[in-house]
Amino acid sequence: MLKINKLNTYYRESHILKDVSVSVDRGQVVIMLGPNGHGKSTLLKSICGLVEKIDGQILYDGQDITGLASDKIVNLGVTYIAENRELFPYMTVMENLKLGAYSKNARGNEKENMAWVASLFPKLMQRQNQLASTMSGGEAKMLAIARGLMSDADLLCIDEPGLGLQPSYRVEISQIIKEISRQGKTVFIVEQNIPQLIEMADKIYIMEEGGISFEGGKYDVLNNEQLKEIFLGL
Amino acid sequence: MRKTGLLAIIFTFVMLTTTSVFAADTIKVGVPLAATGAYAGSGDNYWKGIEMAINEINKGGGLLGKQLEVIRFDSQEFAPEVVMQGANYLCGKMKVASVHAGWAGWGQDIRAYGKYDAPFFCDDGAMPAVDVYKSDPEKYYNTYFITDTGGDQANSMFNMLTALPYEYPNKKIVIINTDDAWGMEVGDTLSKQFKKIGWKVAKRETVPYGINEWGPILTKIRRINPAIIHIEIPSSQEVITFFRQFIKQPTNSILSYGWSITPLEVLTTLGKDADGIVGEMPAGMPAPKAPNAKAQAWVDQYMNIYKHPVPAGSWIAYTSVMVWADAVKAVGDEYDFKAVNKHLKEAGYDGLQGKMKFGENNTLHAQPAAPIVHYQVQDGKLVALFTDPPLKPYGEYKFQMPRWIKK
Amino acid sequence: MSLKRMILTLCGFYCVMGIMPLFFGGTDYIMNILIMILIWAVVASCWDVIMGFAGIFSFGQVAFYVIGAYASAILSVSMDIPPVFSIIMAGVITGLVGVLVGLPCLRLAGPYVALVTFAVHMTLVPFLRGPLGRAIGSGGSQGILTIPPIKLFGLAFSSDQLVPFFYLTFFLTIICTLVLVLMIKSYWGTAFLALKDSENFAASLGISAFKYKLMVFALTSFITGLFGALYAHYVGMLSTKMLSMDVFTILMIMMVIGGIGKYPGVVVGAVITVTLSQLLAPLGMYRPLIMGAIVVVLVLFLRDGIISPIIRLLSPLQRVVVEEE
Amino acid sequence: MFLEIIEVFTSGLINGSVYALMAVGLTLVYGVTKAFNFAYGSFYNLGGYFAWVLLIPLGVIGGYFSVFFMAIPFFFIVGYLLEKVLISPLRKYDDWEMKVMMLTLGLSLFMDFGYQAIFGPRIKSLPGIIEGTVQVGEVVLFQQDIVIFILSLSGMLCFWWILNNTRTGMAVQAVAQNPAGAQIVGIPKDFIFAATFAISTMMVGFGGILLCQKNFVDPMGSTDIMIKAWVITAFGGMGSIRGSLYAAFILGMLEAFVGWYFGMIHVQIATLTLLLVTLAIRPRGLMGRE
Repeated sequence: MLKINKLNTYYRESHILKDVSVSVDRGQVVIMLGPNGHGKSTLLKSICGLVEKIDGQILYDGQDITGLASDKIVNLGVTYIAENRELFPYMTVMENLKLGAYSKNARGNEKENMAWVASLFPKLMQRQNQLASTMSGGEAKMLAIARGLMSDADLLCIDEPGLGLQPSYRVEISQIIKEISRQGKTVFIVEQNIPQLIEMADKIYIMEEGGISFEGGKYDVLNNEQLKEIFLGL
Repeated sequence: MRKTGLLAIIFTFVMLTTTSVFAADTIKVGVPLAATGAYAGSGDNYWKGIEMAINEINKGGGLLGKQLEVIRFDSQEFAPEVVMQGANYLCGKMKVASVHAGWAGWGQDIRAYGKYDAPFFCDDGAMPAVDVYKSDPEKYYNTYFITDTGGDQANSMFNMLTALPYEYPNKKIVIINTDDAWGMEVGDTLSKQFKKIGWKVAKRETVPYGINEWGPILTKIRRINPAIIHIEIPSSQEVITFFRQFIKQPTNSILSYGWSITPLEVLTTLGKDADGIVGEMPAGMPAPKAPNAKAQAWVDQYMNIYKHPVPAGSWIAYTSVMVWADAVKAVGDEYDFKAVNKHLKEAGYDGLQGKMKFGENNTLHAQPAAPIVHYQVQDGKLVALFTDPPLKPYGEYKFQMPRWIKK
Repeated sequence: MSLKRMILTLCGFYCVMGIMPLFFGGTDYIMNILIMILIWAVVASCWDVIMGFAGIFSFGQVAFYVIGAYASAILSVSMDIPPVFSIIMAGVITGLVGVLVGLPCLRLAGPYVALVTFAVHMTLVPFLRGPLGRAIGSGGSQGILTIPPIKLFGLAFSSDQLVPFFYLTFFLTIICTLVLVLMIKSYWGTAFLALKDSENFAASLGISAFKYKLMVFALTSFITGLFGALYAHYVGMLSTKMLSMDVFTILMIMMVIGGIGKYPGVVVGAVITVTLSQLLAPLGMYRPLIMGAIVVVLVLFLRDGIISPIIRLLSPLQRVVVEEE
Repeated sequence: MFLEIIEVFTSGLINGSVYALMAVGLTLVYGVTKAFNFAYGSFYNLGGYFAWVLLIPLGVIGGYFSVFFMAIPFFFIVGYLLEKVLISPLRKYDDWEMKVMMLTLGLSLFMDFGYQAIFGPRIKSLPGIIEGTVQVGEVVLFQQDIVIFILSLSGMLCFWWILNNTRTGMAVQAVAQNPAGAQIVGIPKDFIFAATFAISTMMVGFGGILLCQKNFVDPMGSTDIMIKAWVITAFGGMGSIRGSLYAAFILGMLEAFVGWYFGMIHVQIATLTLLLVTLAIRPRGLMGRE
């Protein structure tokens, strides 16, 4: 479904991603691990057209989407859910969700998606008229995920959903991701604070210094004491 | 990098020095006028008069057998530096034989052109400019003011207003003037004169340029209901919007627009609506009929070329070129500045309206041959009611009661 | 640009400027341009330091210049203070005004700073023309027409004698340029650059944005006021017309041509702009039209002003010159 | 006295509606694209000249109705192209905000003197949309003022409605609040930037047509308009449309009452003092937010 060949990205003078190759199959949950600041977020952003200088090839469903504008990529069914949420602060929860369904392919299914999101996030629905800027960190994160789901995407690129959250929220997030995956969506996720997610993973990558240093199944990681200790803190 | 700067400088100075043209068979005449900015309209009026004079001289075989060549300079909005640049460019670099300006910087111009000797004709019409001249008449001997100062013009306005065949219902006047030298001078003089004869200056307001919403001022005026409202804003927009807003709920007042009646747009925009407003023009041409056939021919020619009535400044700017040409002809050498200036100062000139002469402070004071003309708008045109000095009714034209005054 | 290179460049430039009167001393028109180049080069440099190095969107440069000019004119005309002292006092007054303006500005950002500083510019017109201005001796709308020349060692410096005035300006220009260069290249300058890059980052280094920005405002407005005063005594007359948009835009064009924050590019910008403006003056309304077009094209196509492409263009030439030497 | 106050109040109301019209476009473009358009006043004048060319030399059929009808596509296209050609290439620079200011300043110089070169330096007057007066009690009003008041207010309400109730309007707001977030949900940011610029150009062009027929088309008047609009937007809080509306009416009233009570000469100082005091207390203006 998603195939990345030798991707390089640059920010100002620095070379961030170096010859990164990744592949994600339909319906999979793929997890990317690695130390902070080594380019995991950049990879997700590159996929979604949010990074300007890129070099290499990104294929989505066989179509080359390298360097395509972000709105076109969203339209194809790839959505990024940002680590720092990127909500619209002076809009209500409901308005944020509606804007999540801005892209053309999502508009037709807005009602179904809204119902689905409502079932997944009952708490958000109770607060649908609250301004996004007044929400707590955990709620805002939920809203960011919910808004991402509204885009009717097939591939969700989720960036550190559990970062800085209380354990209870992390559990909730892992359950939600399980549910998303069960719906047939493909999930490419950067996350290392939620051990439960590893259990779901079909494939695991580890990124260090802008390059892929490890690729394998979840048991490869779970059985490797060293990796387990470094990246999962177990 | 060092070389860059050096090359840039060399390049620019080669450009600067080579642009001066050394053509010997023409006489260069400098014309620093506002071609852009807020005063461009008045600059255009002066320019038309000057252009007409130059073309006339050139068609008649030139001056001393040489054609006149005009060198224009845009004095923009008369920033001190620009005024000085103009003088340095025209007199210093282009070596013009005379400079014909209109509004030129209210005193700054006297200093800038006083450094040179070429005759400098300007229409500053304000006391501060004359004061600069008076500070060193020797140095500024080449300066000629082609109209009277604001104070003298205001005295004439006062005389006209009191001579109108009209019984004022009360003795209250409202004066609105701009915050520049001209407006203040006229406002001060008028208020002094009216107070002297026992009138009350019920409101004196100094306003900046650019006002289009007169509601607050008109509200006060309506309460006062003065016998005269005098507006002195030498710009067309403000006086037009004032009239439009005044007329929707008028008071029983004579509207005296002073110099502000003269900008071209006032009448072309308001047309017959403006009937009844009075105003004046210094060194003006009485209308609709000129005082003599020669003058009438000139007016007809002007209207033919420019397709509009003669605005303030055109005639006197035309005359200033003619006065200078006359002096050059008498002296026989356009660069003998001493002699040309002496001739200008001492000999008179036989203009379209008669014999005229520069008087005290090199000023062309109002005189029968260059009178202050007081008009009233009648049927959408300026109609001369009086000429001054001496203040006397002009021709058979009669004052008409403004339509908004209710008996 | 390294300190050495910067100083060498400026040295070269001012050496050439310094010998110009030998060739053009007799031509008032060109001497006037040369003097204006010197004055504008410093005023524009100050603006470059504020905008380019300190990263403050100040639009008050012309206002400071006019404040300096008026201050010195009023002091010397109304209070009979010898111009030599009034010029320095004008600089100090402008510096103080700079601090006063800087204080509220430092809490603001972007177009707000531009607006507040420009508001100072806008209030100056009604202030100087109105009763308050007349009370302190601004001469109202007609301005001040009789500003005395600067008298020093028995010599009078004014627009009547251009060559001596040129060298007086030249002397002050050199001093102020040195001060600016030292500021840019000192710890201060480094601090400005850090501030411009990231205020948070600089704060973490212990650089107080507030203190430094205020110091920039004070120093640059002092120098600007000083040159404004010099200008007042040079032309001998002042009016509020100095605050027209034209002067403002011309100054802005110097920076665009020279490149913002590319000191000493702005000095070359001043040379080109003043000359161009003078050359185009006979064209009337086409002058500002062309100037406007130049700004649009330069901003669009030359990100660092005209300097770097000129260097690139001239580098083969330079090599030839060097080889011949 | 009471009648006088009513009259001054109406004058302030008219001022306010005019200012609101001028300011909303500027604040919108700043709020959404963070680009400050210094050529704003020149587009106001473009509106005036547009109407003049159509009405006087061309004598278009339908008068102001056709003028407005043609102005919509004209100004939209002009604004859109302007953003695409001149503004958006600058976005890649770090100091693009400063560059945009300088470029638009140059553009305004170019446009203002371009008008003078084409149409001459003299002012032009337009025929009134409607002539005549209406008497309400003791107060006499121009029908023209009423038309301006109604059109500008309804135009703005309509615009407000579009902004809050349509998908595109919401997208515009989204870009204003969080450009990165907008990109994530698939809003074409560049298009929204250009479209916003186009809409703002359209609004100021409309303002130019409406106000120039009341006053004049003055080639040099653009700086005053720009400064006025700038002061209002900063006072109200840049980017806040509601803020500019309040600011426009507050300043309109201030102008009318200061002019009436203290004299017109004090208006500008009063306005700027109010602005400076407001910014000292609230650095982002009345309704501005971080």
